[in-house]
Amino acid sequence: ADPKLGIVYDAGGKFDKSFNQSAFEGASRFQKETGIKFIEVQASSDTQAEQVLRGLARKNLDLIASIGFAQTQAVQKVAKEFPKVRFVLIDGVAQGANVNSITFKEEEGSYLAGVAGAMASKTKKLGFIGGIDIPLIRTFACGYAQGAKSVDKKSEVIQNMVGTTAAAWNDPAKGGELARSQFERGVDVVFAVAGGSGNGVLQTAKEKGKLSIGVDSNQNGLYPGSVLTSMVKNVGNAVYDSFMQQKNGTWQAGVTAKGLKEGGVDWALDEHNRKLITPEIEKKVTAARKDIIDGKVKVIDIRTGANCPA
Amino acid sequence: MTFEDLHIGSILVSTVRNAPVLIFAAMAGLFAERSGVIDIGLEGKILASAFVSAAVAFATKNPWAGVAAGVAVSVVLATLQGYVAITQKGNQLVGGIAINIAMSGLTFVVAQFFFQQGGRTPDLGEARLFDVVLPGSAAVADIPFLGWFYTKLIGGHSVLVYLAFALVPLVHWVLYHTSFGLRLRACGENPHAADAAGVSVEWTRYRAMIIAGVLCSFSGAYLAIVQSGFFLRDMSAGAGYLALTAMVFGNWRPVYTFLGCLMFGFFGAVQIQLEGVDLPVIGRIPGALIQMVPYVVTVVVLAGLMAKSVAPKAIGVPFVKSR
Amino acid sequence: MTTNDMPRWATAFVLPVLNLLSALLVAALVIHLLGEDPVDSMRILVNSAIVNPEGLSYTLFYASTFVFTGLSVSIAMQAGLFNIGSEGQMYFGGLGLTLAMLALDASLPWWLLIPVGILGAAVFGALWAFLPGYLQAKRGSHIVVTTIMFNFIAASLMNFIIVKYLIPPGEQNTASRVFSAAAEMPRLNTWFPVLGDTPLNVSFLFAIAALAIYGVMVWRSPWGYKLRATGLNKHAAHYAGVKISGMIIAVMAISGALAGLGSVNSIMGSTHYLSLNFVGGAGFVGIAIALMGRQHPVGIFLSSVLFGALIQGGFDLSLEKPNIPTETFIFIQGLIILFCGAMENLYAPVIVKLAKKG
Amino acid sequence: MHPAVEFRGISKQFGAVKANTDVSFSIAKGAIHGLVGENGAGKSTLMSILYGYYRADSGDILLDGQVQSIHSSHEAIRLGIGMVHQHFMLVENMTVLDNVMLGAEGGFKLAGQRAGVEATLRDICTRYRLDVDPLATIQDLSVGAQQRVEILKQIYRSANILILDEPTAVLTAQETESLFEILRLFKEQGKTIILITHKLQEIMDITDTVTVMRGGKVVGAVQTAQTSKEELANMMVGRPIENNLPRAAYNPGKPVLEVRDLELRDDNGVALLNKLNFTLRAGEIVAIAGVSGNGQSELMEILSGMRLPTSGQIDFEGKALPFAGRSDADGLPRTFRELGIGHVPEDRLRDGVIKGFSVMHNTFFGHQDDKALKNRWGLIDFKGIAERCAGLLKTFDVRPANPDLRIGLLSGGNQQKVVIAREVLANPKLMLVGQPTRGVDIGTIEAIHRQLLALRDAGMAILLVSVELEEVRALADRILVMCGGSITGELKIDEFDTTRIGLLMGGMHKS
Ligand SMILES: Nc1ncnc2c1ncn2[C@@H]1O[C@H](COP(=O)(O)OP(=O)(O)OP(=O)(O)O)[C@@H](O)[C@H]1O
Ligand SMILES: Nc1ncnc2c1ncn2[C@@H]1O[C@H](COP(=O)(O)OP(=O)(O)OP(=O)(O)O)[C@@H](O)[C@H]1O
Ligand SMILES: [Mg+2]
Ligand SMILES: [Mg+2]
Repeated sequence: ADPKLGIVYDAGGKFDKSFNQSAFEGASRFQKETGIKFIEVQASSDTQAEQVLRGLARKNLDLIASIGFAQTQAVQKVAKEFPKVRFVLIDGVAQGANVNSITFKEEEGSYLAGVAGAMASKTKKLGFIGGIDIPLIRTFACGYAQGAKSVDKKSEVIQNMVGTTAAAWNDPAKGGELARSQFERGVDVVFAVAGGSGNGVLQTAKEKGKLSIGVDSNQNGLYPGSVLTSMVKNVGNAVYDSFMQQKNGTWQAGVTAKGLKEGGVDWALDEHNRKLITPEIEKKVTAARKDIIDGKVKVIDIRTGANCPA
Repeated sequence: MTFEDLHIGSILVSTVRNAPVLIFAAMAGLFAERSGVIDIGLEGKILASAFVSAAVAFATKNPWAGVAAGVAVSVVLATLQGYVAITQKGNQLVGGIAINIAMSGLTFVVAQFFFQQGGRTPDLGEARLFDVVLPGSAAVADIPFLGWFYTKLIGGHSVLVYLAFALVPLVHWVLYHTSFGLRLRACGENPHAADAAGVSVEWTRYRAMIIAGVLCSFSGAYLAIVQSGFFLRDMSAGAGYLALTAMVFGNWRPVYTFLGCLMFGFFGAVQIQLEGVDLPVIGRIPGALIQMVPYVVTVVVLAGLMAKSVAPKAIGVPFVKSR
Repeated sequence: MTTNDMPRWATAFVLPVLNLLSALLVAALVIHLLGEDPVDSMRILVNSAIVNPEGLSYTLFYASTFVFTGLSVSIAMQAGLFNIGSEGQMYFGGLGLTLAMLALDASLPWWLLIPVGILGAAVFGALWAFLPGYLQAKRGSHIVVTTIMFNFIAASLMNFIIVKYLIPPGEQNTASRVFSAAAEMPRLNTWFPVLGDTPLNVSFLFAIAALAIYGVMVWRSPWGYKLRATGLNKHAAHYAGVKISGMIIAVMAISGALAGLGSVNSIMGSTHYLSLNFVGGAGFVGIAIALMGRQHPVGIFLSSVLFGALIQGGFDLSLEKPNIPTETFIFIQGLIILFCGAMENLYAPVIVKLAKKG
Repeated sequence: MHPAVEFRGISKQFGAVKANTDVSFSIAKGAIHGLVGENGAGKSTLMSILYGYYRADSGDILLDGQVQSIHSSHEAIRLGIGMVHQHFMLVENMTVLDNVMLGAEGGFKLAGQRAGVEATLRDICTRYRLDVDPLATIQDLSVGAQQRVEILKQIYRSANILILDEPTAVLTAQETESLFEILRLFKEQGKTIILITHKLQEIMDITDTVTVMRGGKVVGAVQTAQTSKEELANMMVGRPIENNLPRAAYNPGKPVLEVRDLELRDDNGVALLNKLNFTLRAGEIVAIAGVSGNGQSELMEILSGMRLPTSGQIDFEGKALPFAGRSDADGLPRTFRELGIGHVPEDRLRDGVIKGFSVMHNTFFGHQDDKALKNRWGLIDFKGIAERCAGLLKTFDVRPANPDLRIGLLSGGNQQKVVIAREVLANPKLMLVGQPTRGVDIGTIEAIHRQLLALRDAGMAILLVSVELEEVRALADRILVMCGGSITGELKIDEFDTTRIGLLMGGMHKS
């Protein structure tokens, strides 16, 4: 029989223009290709996450994909209660023989964004705008800075966070304002990792004739000619793959960290930014990409407790 | 650290751009509250008008149609609030909060229904309101200071920004130098006195609410079709409450309220600049703590410098001709 | 036209029911416009929030937190203070609780640990409200403004503290570590298995007790008498010998403590760790509950349950009817507050007429 | 000629209270018509109906022979009716000028008008000898001046029918006299005036005709010239009023209150009280006479603990009152009350009662911490209080004797009875009494006076502040006159001399 599949988004919801949406797209692609349906739910609070997971587990689903680190504890707990149900946790690490935790090496993708940004920048001042100051976002920032410094030691990364509450992911006006202020400080390429607020950043960059870098999904097409590239985080692929594995019986528990090598993250080059990516930039980024995959360059992940070298 | 690092210029420009959301809403609140109706529903009206302006601007590809639709919706909400406060003599705080909560939900639901983008409208693109370039900008652009002053600080903003700043003297004039303003203030201070003088308290308050609706809608329109270029759920992000704060801070007086709005705008801008900068002595302040700056400053200023704020006396009390 | 002209049963029962029905009617219209069947939706909603024991249990779980935040706003309102800061106070209360747990959950037995956690939550909540109270009493800073500011400040501060100090090394989730089992509030399903595997816990009983204590303190104790006098007329309260500034500071501290206690249910009763934004608007819901419940214990309880039911039922409904997003219930909350809280006398004239005829 | 105003069968009911029942009478053009009656007789209600404030349940109002339906004050004003309310209808933080213009503006823009109106006002002030600065802010004005602003408003609007609801309750004799001067001027101009007052002497002095109301009904209508105070009083109350109440011989006991060099300065250092010295003994009533606003209120506030003095010494029963070392008076009134100082505040609505509480809840206001009122759980003993309240309502004849009514719905006189009863019941050693009969009808005045005298006879020390010389004369054993924050003179009751007191009140000569 077809596997029974479920997906649980976190508070951001499936249209967050970020990893939830990406997960949704991955699941939809799976449905389209296989015709197998999936149940989807949004959990607005940690308590609800537990409630939802338990509710789905009781329905004897075969596999439940939990999107977002906020569900870590809930997955861990419910997985223990329902050893027969399989769980995929995106962005967090939960223990359990029936859990596959998938994390991403955001630092690696961000590194490429940093390389591209530093190459494209005339002022050698790069901007980074994050949603909230949390480890995940800092990981992006640090990888980005490492990439930029690898191109030019003197390049500078100016960082701003939008806010401290959930509203920070939905505040495009503030995002735009932050971008403006960075531009006035000489920044000419800005990397936005701020959910909906990032739209304000991209938009302002377009208005001011500066370059921006998108995140999570390929945002190059949002403002063609202004979005330098996007740091794509293939949450959708991860969900798609998990569903596929379940279908094919190849699913395995464990912890998977998906970097450039595993296709978890990457940079985006398409018709929208083709003109912006000069052959030099492309050469440099491709080289960096290869170095990382080959292990010649190690990008520091600050989540391991390391200090950011850049 | 040098003076240049502080980017005073960019802070000032940013202040000018940040303030209108608060100015429109605070002036709206001022009308409502000086007439005696507590307007804690600013947030909901901003949100509703932001959504409607964005949606209509998108649908018609005309930002002004968006602004007009925003005005209409905000006025409807303000009138509803007025109906609760004035005719029903209900609790004004409840009425306002109800509108805030209802709009937070409804804007999402409707946006989702029409656009299927998670409570977001599509990008407005050409339907946004664009910035005004003052005549002669190109000529002076390269002159030091003057160029910046004329093209960036004074010029280069949306029409709504100019409207916001022009509103302050206008509100002051209406409030203090017209018969409507006199009646309005009397209704907020002592509605019984106004009533005894032959002034219709209810009608005066309704008019105040309608004006509040109109002004508040500009705040939402500015947010959606000027600053962001689309609508996003809960995008007002507390601006209504902040505007209310500026108004209390300004002791319910237009010019001081305006200064309060500028202060929030200013410290918001300073906070952006401070992030990641090494300050002398203190060093680098963590980003999360820098976010507190505007709020801490407000508390300190309120506690330290301001005299006790005096609200209009009859505020929040339904007018009942009875002892 | 006043409610004075009406029989008591009308004001206490008929009006609220009519108002609730009106709100639901508007809600039904919206659901209909969204392309779903309102009657069926309502059935699912009621079923999953009230009828089904597990759903009811979740409803009461959410209500437990709301009772505390509702009480927090209510008691301040009795003194004429509009405390918008319950959100931040609950947030900070959660910090107090968590610090106590992180320090002691390995060494203390549950019967000591839980009271210590409760105390930590109350003290930190009180502290966060004390400052605005003090500034209002001594410096005349408007409580509405300062509490709003303190919400923002709490958010920033908590963000800083959690990210910098509380996230265990190597973890992604912006949350503290999970407490030991000793720190778990006993769940009611231990005694009533019918409730199913739900987080409804002893906090619910505490919430009921808090309502009772609140009722007695406010309406039966000399302190409550002075409290209400202060709220109604400060000049007269001063004449009556009330220490106004002391009263303001005290009631704000109590208000903050109550908000802080709200975190006990959410953290010790459910998640067992402190996470970023765990309050999730419960403090603001408290404002709505206090206003709708008219600061009366029974009213607070009923509104809390109503809001809990909307969260639980709405959640289940959105599972079954994908066209009805959960946000619809935020809208319905607003409608209910509008009709039941602000337009409470909408039907009074009609009732009075009918009562006169009949 | 038609009468200026005619009431035909006016009835008005509030809930169960019949405020007006079939009221009919008329007022001739150019007359000054008095309207008297007990508290709650329905006078203000009737006038509120005339002014469009309430709608009558039934009945008609005729102006100049025409039936008019007056459904708002706006309408009333349009018909030439002006009203000076019992409680002033002024916006406190606005200027006199703005208050006068409110509702009678000449156009949307005020800028051009203000100067013109100001000139008009100054002109009116000289013509009517009204001492008001059009640019002064209301809250800075004395009560008398605020009253003049109300009059000014009516003159400015050239009202033809002027209703004055207890305009003299807060005025001094001189102020009353100048008000009457203006009313006479109005009369000469052919205006019609309706005057409500509880002071029958004023009725005799100025009115042409009088209507007496009781329990919402008209019980008499007479020509002033053909009646007397006694007859009016009899009609109002239904029994004769005793003017000279009996009292025991003056036999003062130990000093209860000794005030030495008491000084109070405001934040700007301006002296509000100047080196006050006096003693009050058990079993005597000392009255402080003076135009209001000369420091009496401040003195009472200090003695009751509501305010801290700047310097000086106050001994109560030989011990210093605990002012020392305090930065504010927070909570001090409770200490004073526990020491045995009772206080009937002069502004009962501001200080004395909580309008939103029931009558019963107000009967222990200020005494909520008394041990006797608590049960063994430390909670308020509502059972005991209900009994106590029932007794109190009966003894002090509070009407209606309904303990659950919000006190705000009681008439002023009855509110006052509750306050006095409450303070009396605590049996203090010293009673501070401020303006005990302001706005109170003659029957109730008599009852209150009897009560105070009985307390004195029983050995209580009473400090009375009153602007009514009649009251001072009826109650006091000794009289202190205050002016400008100083005591300008002291008289024994047998030296009572209106002229001399008047001079002292004006600060004319120091004895
Ligand atoms: N111990 C209590 N617990 C819960 N509710 C109470 C309690 N005591 C009184 N109430 C309710 O509180 C409200 C007010 O109480 P109460 O009747 O004692 O005061 P009141 O006389 O109406 O005075 P006020 O108008 O100041 O409230 C009433 O609705 C009553 O039902
Ligand atoms: N709005 C009201 N609601 C309920 N009862 C009222 C209202 N206004 C007046 N009353 C009652 O109607 C009666 C008449 O009141 P009114 O104020 O007319 O008396 P009055 O003759 O002016 O008394 P006073 O001499 O004390 O001013 C009183 O019993 C009063 O309590
Ligand atoms: Mg009266
Ligand atoms: Mg009662």
